[in-house]
Amino acid sequence: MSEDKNVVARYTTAARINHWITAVSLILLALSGMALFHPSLFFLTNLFGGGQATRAIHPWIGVVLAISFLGLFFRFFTLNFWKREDTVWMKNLGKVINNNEEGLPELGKYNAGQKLVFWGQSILILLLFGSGIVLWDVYFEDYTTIDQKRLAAVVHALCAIGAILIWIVHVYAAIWVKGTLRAMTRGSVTRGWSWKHHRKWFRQEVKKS
Amino acid sequence: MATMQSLDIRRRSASTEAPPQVRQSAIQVAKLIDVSKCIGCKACQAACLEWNDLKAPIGYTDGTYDNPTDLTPTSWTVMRFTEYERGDDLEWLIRKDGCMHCDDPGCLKACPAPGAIVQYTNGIVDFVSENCIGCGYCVKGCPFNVPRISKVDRKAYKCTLCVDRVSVGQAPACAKVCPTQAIYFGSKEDMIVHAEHRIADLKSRGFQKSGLYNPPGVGGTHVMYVLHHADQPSLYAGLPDDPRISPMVGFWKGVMKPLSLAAIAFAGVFGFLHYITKGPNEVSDTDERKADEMAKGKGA
Amino acid sequence: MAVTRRQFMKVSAAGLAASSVGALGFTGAGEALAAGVRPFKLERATETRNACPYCAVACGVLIYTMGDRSKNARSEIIHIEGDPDHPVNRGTLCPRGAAALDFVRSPNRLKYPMVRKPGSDKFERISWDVAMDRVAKLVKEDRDKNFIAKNRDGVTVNRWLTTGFFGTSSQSNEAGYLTYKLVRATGLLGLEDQARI
Amino acid sequence: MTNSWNDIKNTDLVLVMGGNAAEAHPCGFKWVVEAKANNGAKLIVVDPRFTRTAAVADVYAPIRPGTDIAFLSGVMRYLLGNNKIQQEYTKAYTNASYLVKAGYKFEDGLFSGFDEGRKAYVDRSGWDYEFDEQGMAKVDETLQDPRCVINLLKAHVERYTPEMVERICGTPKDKFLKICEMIGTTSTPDRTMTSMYALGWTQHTTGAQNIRSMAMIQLLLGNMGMPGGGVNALRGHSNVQGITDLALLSTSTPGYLVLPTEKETTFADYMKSRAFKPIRPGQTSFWQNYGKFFVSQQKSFFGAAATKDNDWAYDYLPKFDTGYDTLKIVDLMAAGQMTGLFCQGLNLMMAAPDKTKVQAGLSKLKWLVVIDPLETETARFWENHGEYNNVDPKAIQTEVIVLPTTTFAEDEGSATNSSRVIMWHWKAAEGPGEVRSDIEIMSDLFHRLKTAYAKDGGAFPDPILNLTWNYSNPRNPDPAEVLKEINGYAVEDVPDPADPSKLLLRAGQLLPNFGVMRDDGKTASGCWIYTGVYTEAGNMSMRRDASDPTGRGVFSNWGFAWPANRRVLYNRASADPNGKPWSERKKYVWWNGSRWTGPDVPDYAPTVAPDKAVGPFIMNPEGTARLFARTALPDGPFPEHYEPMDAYIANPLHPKVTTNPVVRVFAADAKAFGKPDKFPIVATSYRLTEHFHYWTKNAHTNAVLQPELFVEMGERLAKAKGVKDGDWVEVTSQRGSIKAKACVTKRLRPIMVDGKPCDVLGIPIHYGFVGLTRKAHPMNVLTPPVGDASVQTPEYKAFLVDVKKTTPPAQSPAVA
Repeated sequence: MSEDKNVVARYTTAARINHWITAVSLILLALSGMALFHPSLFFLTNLFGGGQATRAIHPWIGVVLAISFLGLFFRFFTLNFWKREDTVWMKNLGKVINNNEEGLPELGKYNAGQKLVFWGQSILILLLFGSGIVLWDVYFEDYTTIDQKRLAAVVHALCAIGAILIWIVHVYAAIWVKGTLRAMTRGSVTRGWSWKHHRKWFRQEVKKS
Repeated sequence: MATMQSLDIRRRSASTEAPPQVRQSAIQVAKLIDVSKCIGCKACQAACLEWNDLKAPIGYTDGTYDNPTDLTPTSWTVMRFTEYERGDDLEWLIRKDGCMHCDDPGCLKACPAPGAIVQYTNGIVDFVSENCIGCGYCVKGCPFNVPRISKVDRKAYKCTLCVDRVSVGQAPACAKVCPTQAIYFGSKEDMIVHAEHRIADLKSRGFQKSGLYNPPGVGGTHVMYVLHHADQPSLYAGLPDDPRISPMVGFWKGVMKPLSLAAIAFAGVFGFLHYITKGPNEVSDTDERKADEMAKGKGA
Repeated sequence: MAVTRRQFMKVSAAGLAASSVGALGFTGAGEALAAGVRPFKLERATETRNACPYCAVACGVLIYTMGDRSKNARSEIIHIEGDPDHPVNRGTLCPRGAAALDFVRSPNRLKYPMVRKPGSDKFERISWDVAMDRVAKLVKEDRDKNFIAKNRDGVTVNRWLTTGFFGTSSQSNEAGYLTYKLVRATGLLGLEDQARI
Repeated sequence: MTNSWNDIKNTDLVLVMGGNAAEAHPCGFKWVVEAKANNGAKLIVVDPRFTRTAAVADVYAPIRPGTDIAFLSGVMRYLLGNNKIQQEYTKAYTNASYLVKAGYKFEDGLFSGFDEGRKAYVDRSGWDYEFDEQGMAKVDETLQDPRCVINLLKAHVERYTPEMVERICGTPKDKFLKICEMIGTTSTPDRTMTSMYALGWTQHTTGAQNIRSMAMIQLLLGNMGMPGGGVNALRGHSNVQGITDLALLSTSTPGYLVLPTEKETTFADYMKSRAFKPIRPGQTSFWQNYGKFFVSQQKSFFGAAATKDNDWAYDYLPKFDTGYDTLKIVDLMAAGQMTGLFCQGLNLMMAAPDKTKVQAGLSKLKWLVVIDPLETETARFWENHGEYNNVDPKAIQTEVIVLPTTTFAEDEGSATNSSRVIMWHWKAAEGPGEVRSDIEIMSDLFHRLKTAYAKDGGAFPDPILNLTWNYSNPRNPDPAEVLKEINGYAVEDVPDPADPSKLLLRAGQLLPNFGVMRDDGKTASGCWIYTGVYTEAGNMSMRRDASDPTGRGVFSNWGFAWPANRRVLYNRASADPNGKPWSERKKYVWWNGSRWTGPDVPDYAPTVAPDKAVGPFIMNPEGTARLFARTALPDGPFPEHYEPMDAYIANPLHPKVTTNPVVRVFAADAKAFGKPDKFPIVATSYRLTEHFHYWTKNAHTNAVLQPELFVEMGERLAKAKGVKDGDWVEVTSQRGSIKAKACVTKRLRPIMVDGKPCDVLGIPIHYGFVGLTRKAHPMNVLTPPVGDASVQTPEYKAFLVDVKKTTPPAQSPAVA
């Protein structure tokens, strides 16, 4: 528990740094990737020093993301195992969206949506990394056939769009659910936030202190 | 209208603006490669290297006549030799490989860099190196496995159909040099007529299946072959029987692009609408109180 | 996160209205729809008619040189291609002729007279004067020593057999004629070229 | 070439045998492709390898290297036996009807007159016609006499049945007969065949006879002098024709005149053996003008020093005892009998057979002068290049002087192509560094020698002191002035023979044609066949009028073709004895009632009417062409098949005389030949289209296109030896061994020879230890030091080897 009696510690400093590295990488990847994905977004390459530079930097950011995300994965994967209450929660997703969390089961550190974001991103980043390697001609051109590269390109693009959509959900949720953002900016959340959204977790935290 | 413009552009890679369409080239150009006349002398290769100031590295022999053994960023055309036993007789099928200048170029379709690949109104597909970002998407887009990315400058290279020569009224270097007129250059219309004569001659010499290779799957090409065995293009060192832009590339560079942006936009708009209609999910004072109670009660 | 979100809005906007992109200041002067074709490199080069140096088809070639033959511009050969007027090759060339530029500009061109002394393991650069003096001296020495004025039967034969001369089939008729005249005048009989090897 | 490159488009059938035109002469080969595309012509390729020419052929047949005469004799047998000859042509224009002396016979592989001890036909008196009292050859117009040439020929080729051809050559009988049939179709007057050959025929111990065989076939078919016909030597170097014309050959002088032998002690003796009296009534025997050409040449060389009183400086010329050809020079070198050697643009280390012997010879010289634009193996023969040239420089006492020269692009002058067309080229730029032209180098050497001889005297200085060199700039003569001298000029005023009161030529005037030449010293000309190339009308070699009014491929105003601007030789034979074209389709030169006309310059006196019955082969004293060669060649008046010196089998026709009996073998080389028990594979050498001899290995692009030595072998042989594409193999002959990468191909199939399969191995010649290509063993390590019995062209095309898989060569120090 935090020094401040009114807040609950949610993320350690290391976890937050890890998250933000991941976040920044993902955003840069999305920007550079989208720049090369759709012509109308090609102008975004200017953020990276031009087309050649964007093409060169993008995979390296991908490497950073992969390593960084791996850190997050090992940090959090045990907390993201699917529980019975997650299924219930999912069934009541409509209520959640309508800002009505009454009658939902108590949740641990993560709700089902967050877990889906976690596992979704885990799988997509794995696929993105794998397909990205296939497309990274500078080093790996000779290891795959052109047809494999074509498949990789489709997989990469589809996964990237998927990851971006999940990311939008993730970001929107952070904006929509007030009090969430501070978990990643300051490491702590208010007791009220914890009680409201992750009561089981809050209960455990309270017990620990 | 740009002053620097030496040839009018029909298509331009990764561009949201359409090029001017009013001026049309007087002719569609084409190079006709008559495999039945080709002696595999590689004069076209030499002329290509010389004209384009390419210094390909000196390699080693691998025990075949193919040298360099494949297209490279510094070898834009290569001869591919195939020993084909047709009954008791041997045929040495020699095909000049290089860019086919598709009417519907897969490279251009795949290219993400605006203006890195252009198709002129005369049909030539050219790579504009300044705009090339070296992503290698053209390699994936090409149904003929032609473009190559340079390890030196990470830019894509391939036959330009000597657009610099054609734009001043000269034939491509390979066509001009060919000692046996196995390469013939002119309007696509004339080349097709010429090919018909060649095919008639080949049929008279017992090649009943001879024909013109101008594959419709890529909208026809501006480099065409006369083949003695037009029913089996793949005999000629794997010339695709029915080339078309890979469906994967078609999907990736086709419907996927707008759909993806739409999905992203939809997600954004949905979020925005959700926010303004449903409002934020806030922690109420009641929640805070209950939380405090729970904290005090140590999880009671 | 707010920043990111704004960025995201931009992304969406761009996707929906690409034409406003320029206004955002990311692109330069708009999309240059004229791709600059590589300039035709022979535009102002000097053209010289010549013949391919290799086989005896003797294809006509056009040699293009940098420089307009003015006093202070040294001509450099930049390109060689077939002469379209030549009745035999009509502008075509073979892979050797098409690469004749690489023969002219070969890194293995000899540029200076050189001598390798007996037993030495290297060439040394010498001047033309030294080289030609030495050659003339060696020729005269051997000719004076071994010239056969009369054979064993006393018949005048005026021949010289201890030096040989392999001439080249790649020199001009004029050079070949002068070579012949000089070599034969010395009485040398061992004169050959590539014609029958 | 008797015809021209452009003329090939007129043909109906192309036989490429003894050559590989598509690879060696792609731009000339285009006219074959044109004939195929526009004239419906067919292309036959007969070659040990399925070449790039074969890739576009209608019919390909394999042949064992070195058996061409058997094949061609079989063709002759077919033509004669199936009456596929142009009867009227053969009768009127060849010596078919001439009676041969009773002394001529052919038995057990030997013609009459063979001397076993001297390995020569010492008594060749039987190899001639029967003559009447007037010295005229006897003929039998009915062709019935068994002693007439055509019947002797029939008897001679009777042994070459299709079965025998298959047994010797390995060419399947059905393929052979199909080719015979195709060739036979050109015996009609409206169809012609052209023969294109090159080193595949010359580089044999039976080289000249290979070509004779084809000439005989073309005469039987009536294809000589016809558009789209002829026997066409595809020559190798850009100016090898010109340099041959100008006689950079041991016993020749320019214009196919011959140096005197030591037996011809006086000018009168010399001229006596060159009388060239007609041996049929009314014939031209053009060589009767020999004296005019010779005297004019001596005037050209020695100017005022050549006078009637000194027999036109006859003694200034060396008199030869024997020929000093390349093989002979190398043999003398290796025997330590030579002091010095010039290699002017000729890479002897690569170009002469038996590299080991050349290497030893060069090492025994006191000095070697290399004049070349490029680095060569010859200039660096003393340098150690690991196993490629394993020598100790310290042990080699040869002084080597290298003189760098200009290339084609850096000088101007004329050159003569294979079609005998003399064409001018202009200088584009200066050469690199301090390079000088051959003209400048030879002039410099001349002046130094002349000065030294004038000052110090020395052995017989007269020819050097009196050699004409009166050019405006004697240190670096203008090529145009030299070409004028070659063309010839009037030394003094020449009166008109028809009207002595008139002048035909003023002193100094350039000669318009060789017809005006004199044997009284009033005219000078360096090379009579070139006369007309530079007349008062200007430099004809510079002409660039590309018009071809008849569409026959006759570009009369492009350059100048010797002789007399004639594009197709013997073209009078394109018309029948009455002067009418044999056929409208092949109309070329004909009698229009008052003179000979047509697109080309008639090879004939222009106003001699057909009824004068002057034969079309005006250079011969018979006026006809020779199916029977008389004594022109040292190895027989008819061609006969002999095995190569590395004999794969005993000659099936006459096992006791397996190889050419009159081949010259030097004493030092007695053990130089291999036998099939030790070397069971037949090898042949050849050129690749990507390279030109030993030059282009120094040109980057060509090095890219074919970077490294390889040997080609069939799949059967490769399997037997456990070799795959790209494996290293060692090829060994009696002379030595080389390493190379293997190229395993379907294009070299084993052929059935004498009932057993024969594997053929192909080795390209281009690679050495100097150049931008990968370092390689020069392949002439393997080839035998023996030449054609007639002209001593080395036998590069057929020799025996063995091959085995091996390890890559050790890396050698990088030099040059």
